[in-house]
Amino acid sequence: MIQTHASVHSVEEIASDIFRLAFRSREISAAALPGQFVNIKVNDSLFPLLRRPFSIFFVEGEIVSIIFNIIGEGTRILVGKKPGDVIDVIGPLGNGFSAGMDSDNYKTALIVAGGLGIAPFPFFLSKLGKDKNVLFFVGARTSKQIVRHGIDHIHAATDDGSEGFAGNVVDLLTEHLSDHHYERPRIFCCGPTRMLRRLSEFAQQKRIECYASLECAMACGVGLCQGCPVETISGKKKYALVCKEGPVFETSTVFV
Amino acid sequence: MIQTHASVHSVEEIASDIFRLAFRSREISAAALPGQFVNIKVNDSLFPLLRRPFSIFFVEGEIVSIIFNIIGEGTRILVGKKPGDVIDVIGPLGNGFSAGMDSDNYKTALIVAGGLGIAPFPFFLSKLGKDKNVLFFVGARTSKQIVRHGIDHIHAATDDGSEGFAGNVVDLLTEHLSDHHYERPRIFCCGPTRMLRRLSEFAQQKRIECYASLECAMACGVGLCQGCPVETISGKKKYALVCKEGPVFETSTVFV
Amino acid sequence: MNESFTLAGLTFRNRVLVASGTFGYGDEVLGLVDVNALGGIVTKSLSMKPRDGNPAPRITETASGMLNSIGLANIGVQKFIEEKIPKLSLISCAVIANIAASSIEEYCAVLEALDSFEVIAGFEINVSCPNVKEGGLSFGTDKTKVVLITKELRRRTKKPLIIKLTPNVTHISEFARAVESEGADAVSVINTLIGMAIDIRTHKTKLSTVTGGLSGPAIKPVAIAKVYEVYRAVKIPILGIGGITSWEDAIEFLLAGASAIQVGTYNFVDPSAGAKIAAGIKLFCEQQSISDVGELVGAVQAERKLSVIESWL
Amino acid sequence: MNESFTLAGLTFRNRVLVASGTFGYGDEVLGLVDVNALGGIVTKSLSMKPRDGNPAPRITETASGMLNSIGLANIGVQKFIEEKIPKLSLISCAVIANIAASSIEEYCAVLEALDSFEVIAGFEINVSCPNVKEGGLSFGTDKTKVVLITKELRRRTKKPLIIKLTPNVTHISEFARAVESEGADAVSVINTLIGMAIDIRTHKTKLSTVTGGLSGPAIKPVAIAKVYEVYRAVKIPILGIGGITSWEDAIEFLLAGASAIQVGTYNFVDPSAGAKIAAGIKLFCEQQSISDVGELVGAVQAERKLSVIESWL
Ligand SMILES: Cc1cc2nc3c(=O)[nH]c(=O)nc-3n(C[C@H](O)[C@H](O)[C@H](O)COP(=O)(O)OP(=O)(O)OC[C@H]3O[C@@H](n4cnc5c(N)ncnc54)[C@H](O)[C@@H]3O)c2cc1C
Ligand SMILES: Cc1cc2nc3c(=O)[nH]c(=O)nc-3n(C[C@H](O)[C@H](O)[C@H](O)COP(=O)(O)OP(=O)(O)OC[C@H]3O[C@@H](n4cnc5c(N)ncnc54)[C@H](O)[C@@H]3O)c2cc1C
Ligand SMILES: Cc1cc2nc3c(=O)[nH]c(=O)nc-3n(C[C@H](O)[C@H](O)[C@H](O)COP(=O)(O)O)c2cc1C
Ligand SMILES: Cc1cc2nc3c(=O)[nH]c(=O)nc-3n(C[C@H](O)[C@H](O)[C@H](O)COP(=O)(O)O)c2cc1C
Ligand code: FES
Ligand code: FES
Repeated sequence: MIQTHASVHSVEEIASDIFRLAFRSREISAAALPGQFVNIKVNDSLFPLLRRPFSIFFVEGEIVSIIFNIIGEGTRILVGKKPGDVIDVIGPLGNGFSAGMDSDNYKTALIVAGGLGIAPFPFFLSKLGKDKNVLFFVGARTSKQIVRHGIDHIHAATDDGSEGFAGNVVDLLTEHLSDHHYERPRIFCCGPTRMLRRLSEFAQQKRIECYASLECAMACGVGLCQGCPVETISGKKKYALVCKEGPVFETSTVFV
Repeated sequence: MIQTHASVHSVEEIASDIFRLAFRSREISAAALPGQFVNIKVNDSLFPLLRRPFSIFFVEGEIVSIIFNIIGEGTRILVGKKPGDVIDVIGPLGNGFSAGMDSDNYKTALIVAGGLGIAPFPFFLSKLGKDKNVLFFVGARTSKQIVRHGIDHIHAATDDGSEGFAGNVVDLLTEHLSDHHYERPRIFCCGPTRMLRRLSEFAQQKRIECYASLECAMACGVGLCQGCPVETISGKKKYALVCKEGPVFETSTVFV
Repeated sequence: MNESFTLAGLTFRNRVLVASGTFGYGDEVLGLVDVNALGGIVTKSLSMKPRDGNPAPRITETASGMLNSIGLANIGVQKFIEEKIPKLSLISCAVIANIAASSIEEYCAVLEALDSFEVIAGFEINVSCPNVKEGGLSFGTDKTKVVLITKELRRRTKKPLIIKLTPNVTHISEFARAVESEGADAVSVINTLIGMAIDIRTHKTKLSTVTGGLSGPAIKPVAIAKVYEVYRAVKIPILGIGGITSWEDAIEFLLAGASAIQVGTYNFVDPSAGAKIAAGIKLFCEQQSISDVGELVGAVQAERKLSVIESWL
Repeated sequence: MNESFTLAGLTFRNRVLVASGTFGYGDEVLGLVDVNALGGIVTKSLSMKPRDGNPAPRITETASGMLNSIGLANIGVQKFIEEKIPKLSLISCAVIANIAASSIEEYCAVLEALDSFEVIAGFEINVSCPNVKEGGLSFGTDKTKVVLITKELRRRTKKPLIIKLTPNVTHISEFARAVESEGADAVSVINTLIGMAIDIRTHKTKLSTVTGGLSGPAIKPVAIAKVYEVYRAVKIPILGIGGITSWEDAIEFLLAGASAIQVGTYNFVDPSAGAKIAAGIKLFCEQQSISDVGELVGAVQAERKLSVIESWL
C-alpha cells in the first residue's frame, strides 16, 4: 500500500458511457493483484471530500487503469482529467482474488460480471494460470455497454437483447451450466449485490466455490474508519471490513 | 441585471500572473457601464459555494472580459476554463463610475490604479467623453505586472523600480501634480484600500473630487444579504451597501 | 398534482419559500426572479426602529457554507410599511413577516404594527436575538423566554404564527413542544449554527462580531436531524431550513418531516433557486405519480429497530 | 523553535495528534505513515468487551463533510492489551487511550485495565455514549453524569485525564468548567455534531442508525466557536478538533485557544495529514520568527468592543 501522486496517462470512453482512466505508477503497478482496488482523491479541494475507490482494471508496464461510469461529482471530475494531470492515489488495497484464483483445487474459472462489475476481470485474466479454462459471462444493459478489453470470447447477456442472451447474466449462467459440463468449476464474480446474492445461492446449491468482489461506502479504504462492514455468516466476528478483509469474499461467508 | 449561462471565449495571461477571461453575453455587454461588476459562479459544485465578483475590464461587441490573479479556489478554477466552457454570470451589477465620469464639471480625468485596480479602466476609457483629457497612473509590483490593454500612455510606478517611478502610485501622482497643472481635474481610482484612503486625503486637501471603486466580501452582489457594508461619513444611514450603492463612491463620503 | 400547503388557514401555492434575511424584502430582485413561482417569501427580520447592523466584515465563506453577522440590519417596521408593503401587494405569493426584537414588548409592538395589513399573510418569529434586558443572552436558548414570546404574540394575532427555532440548544424538540402548547401554528427549523473563523495572518476574527451564524450546504445534515427530532415531538407543521440548494435537498427535508421548506443562503448563489426547486419537486412528484406533495412529509423509513446502545457513534 | 507541549507532566513532541476513531489503534498504517512525526495518537474508543458496531451503512458523504455511525466498534480492552500495546510500545509519540462505555462502572474498569501500561500516556474520555441504565440518553449532554465520570476516573489515575466534550449542548463551556473543577487535566473540543441524511429514492436513512455524527471541514466554524467559548471559560488546556485539513486550519484552532489539535476525518483522505500539518506549523512559526508554537495559543484578536445587541445575527 503506497500513497502517490500519479500522472494521468489517458482518459477514453471504452464503451457507451463507460470510461477508462489510466495513470502511471511504478509502485502500484508492481504490487497490484487482481481484485485489489485503488482509492483516488479526484481533486485537491474539500468537495468532494473523500477518496473514491475503483477496482484495478488492468496493469500494463507501469500503467494502471480503472474503468467507471459517471455517478456523481467524483466521477464527473475524473472524466475531465487530461493526460499529465496529477491525481493522488492510494493503492493497491484490499485482498484481491488471489486466495481463490491461485489454487489447484479448480480447473474452470466461471467469471460472471454485471455492468461495471467487469472492472477487475481483465487484470484477473492476465494473471490467471495458463492451466485454467475460462468462461466469461458478462451482463450489460445493452450491447454498447459491454466492455471487451483484453477478453477474447464472452457469453453476453443484455437487458435489451441487443447481444447474446436477453435477460440477466445469472440466468444465462444457470442456463448455460444446465447444458454444459465443466471440469471442477469455480465462480468469480462482481456486480450489483442482488446479482451476487443470486450467484451465491446458485453456487451453494451446485456446491461450487464462489468468490465475489463487494462494494460498499468507504471513508478511508485502509482500515482506519471501520466504515465498511459486511455481515459475516459464521465466524467469531459479526462483521468483516470490506476494504481490508475484502473486497473479495467467499460468498458463503457473507450471503445466506 | 440579468443571470445568464455565458460561454467562455478565451483565457489568457495578459501580464505576469494576471489573467484575462472573456465570455460572450449579448445582454451583459449591452447593459454594462464602466465600473460595474459581474458575479460569477465558477463551477456548479457546492465548493466554492458563493459567486466571485469581478470588475468589467472591457466590452467589445458581445464579448465581456474580466482580469484577475489567482487568490484561492475560485480564481484557480476560473483560470482553468477553456473556450466553450459555460459559466453562470449575474451582471452588470453596481452603480459604476457613471455619476462621476459623465459630467461637465471636470476636464481632466486622473486615473489612478493600484495592482489589479486597473481592472475597470480600459472599459472606462473606451466610454469616456472625447472632450476629456486623461492621465493614467498605474502602480504595480514590477513592470511585468502592468496591464496595458487598450491604454496608450501610462505613468507607471513600480515597487521594484523596474519601470517608471520607483515607489507607490499615490506618491507618483502627488509628485506629478506638484510639477504639472491640469484643467479642472477629477480623480477616478481603484486599488488597495490603503491606497484609496491616501488618495481620498490627498483629493480632499487639493479639493479635487475623487471617485473610488471599493472591494469587500460579498455573499450575493445584488442587495439580498446586507453583507457588504461600508461605513458612510455623513448621510442618514450609518452604512451603504458596496454591491448596490457602490462599488463606486465619492471618497469623501466613505473615508475620513 | 397538488403542490399547495395550508397552514392555519393560509394556503401557500407550493411548499417552497425563501428564508428570512436571504431575500431582502422580496422586492430586490423582482426584475431577475419570478417570485410568484414561490410558495412564499419570508422578509428580512424586522424590528421596531431601523437597525444599522454590524460593522464590516459581516460575511465570510467556509467549506460549503458561510458565516454571517449582519446584525439584523433592517429598515424598521415603519419604513417597511411605507415603502415595501405597497410593492409586496403586487405579488401573489404569500408574504410572511419575520420579526426580531430585543425585548418581548418590541416583538409585540412590531407584530401589532403589521397585523392589520392584508398582504402580511403570517408571522415568523426570530427568537435568535439577544435579550437586552437580561445581559444579551439569546432569547432562543431560554425556553421560558421562547414560551413567553409565543404566548404574548399568540394573543395578538389570528394570523399564522411561526416560531423560528435556533439549533444551538441540546434538545430542540423541547422548544418545539413548548411553543406548540402555547398555540404556535408552526415552527421553522433551523436558524444558523454558531460559528467562527480567524484570519491566521492578522489574528483577527473574520467577522467583526467574533462569532456569527453558519449556513449553507455544510449544515444540511444537522438541519435534517433537527427537523426529524422536532417531527417526532410535535404535531404542528415544520418549515425545514438549512443548506437547501436543490429539489433533491428539499425532498430530503420533506421526508424528514418538514411540511414546507425555505431556501436561504443558496439564494445568494442563484436568486431563482426557489423557483427552480419548486419546479423540480413538481416534476419529481409527477414522474413518481405522487398526487400530493404532502404525501412525502415525514415519509422517511427510519428503521429504529436498533438497540439504543448501537445508535450513537 | 519549540514545538512541544506539556500536559500534566506529559510532553508531546508537537501539538498535532490524530483523533479517536480516525486512526485505528495506531498500527493500521504504520507502513504508509511516519507516526513518530505526530505529537500523539488517540486510539479508537475502547470498551470493556469487544463491540461489533452498527450494521451497514455506517458512513455517508455530505457537503465538505461526512456522517458516521460506526457504533463504537472496537476490539475490547483485553485484545487491545494483547495485540496492540506491544506494537504501540515500538512507536515514540504519545499514545492516548480513548475510552467509551455504557455505564460509569465500565468507564472505570477500562481505565483501570489500562492504567498500569507505560505506553498509555494518558486517557481521553468519550462521553458521547449512550447511558444504557438511563434509557440510552447520551452521558455527554447530562452535566451531572459528565461530572460523575470525571470524578470517578480522576480518583483512579494519575495520568493525564482528558474529557472529550460533545458540541450538541447549549453551553459547552458549562461542561468544560464542571470537568475542570473535578480535576480533569484537559478537554477535547469537539466530538461530532448530530446529523442525518435520507436517500430520496428509497426513503431510507443513509445511515442504519438514522442519525450519526457529522465531521469534516463543514463543521470547522462550529468547532472554532466552541473552542473559543471553552477557552474563555477554563484554564485547563484544550485539544481542538473539528474539520482540520491543513496547517492553516491548525493555527486557526491554536489562535482560538486550543493548546494542541487533533486531525480526524482528514486522515481518511490523507493518512499523512497529521505529519504534514506538524511540518507546516513548524515552517510557519520559523518564518514568522515565533520561538514557541505556544505563543499562538489563544492569540486571536477578538475585539469585543461591540455592544451585545450587535453581536448576534
Ligand atoms: C472496492 C470498490 C471498488 C469499486 N470499483 C469500481 C469500479 O471499478 N468502477 C466503478 O465505476 N465504480 C467502482 N466502485 C464504485 C465507485 O467507488 C463509485 O461509483 C464512486 O465512488 C462514485 O463517486 P461519485 O462521486 O461519482 O458519486 P457520488 O454518488 O456523488 O458519491 C457520493 C458518495 O457515495 C459513495 N459511493 C457512491 N456510489 C458508490 C458505490 N457504488 N460504492 C461505494 N461507494 C459509493 C462515494 O464514494 C462518495 O463517498 C467501487 C467501489 C468500491 C467500494
Ligand atoms: C466589486 C468587486 C470587484 C472586484 N473586481 C476584481 C477584479 O476585477 N479582479 C480581481 O482579481 N479581483 C476582483 N475582486 C476581488 C475578487 O472578487 C476576489 O479576488 C475573488 O473573489 C477571490 O476568490 P478566490 O476564490 O480565488 O479566493 P478565496 O480567498 O479562496 O476566496 C474566499 C472568499 O473570500 C472572498 N474574497 C477573497 N478576496 C476578496 C477580495 N479581494 N474582495 C472581495 N472578496 C474577496 C471570495 O469572494 C470568497 O468568498 C473584486 C471584488 C469586488 C467586491
Ligand atoms: C446573510 C444571512 C442573513 C440572515 N438573516 C436572518 C434574519 O434576519 N432573520 C432570521 O430569522 N434568519 C436569518 N438568517 C437565517 C436564514 O433564514 C436561515 O435560517 C439559515 O441561513 C439556514 O438556512 P440556509 O442554510 O439555507 O441559509 C440569515 C441567514 C443569512 C445567511
Ligand atoms: C468514522 C469516525 C469514527 C469516530 N470514532 C470516534 C470514537 O470512537 N471515539 C471518539 O471519541 N470520537 C470518535 N470520532 C470523532 C472524532 O474523533 C472527531 O472528534 C470528530 O470527527 C471531529 O473531527 P474531524 O472533523 O476532524 O473529523 C469519530 C469520527 C469519525 C469520522
Ligand atoms: S473504509 Fe475505512 S475501514 Fe474500511
Ligand atoms: S453582497 Fe449581498 S447585499 Fe451586498
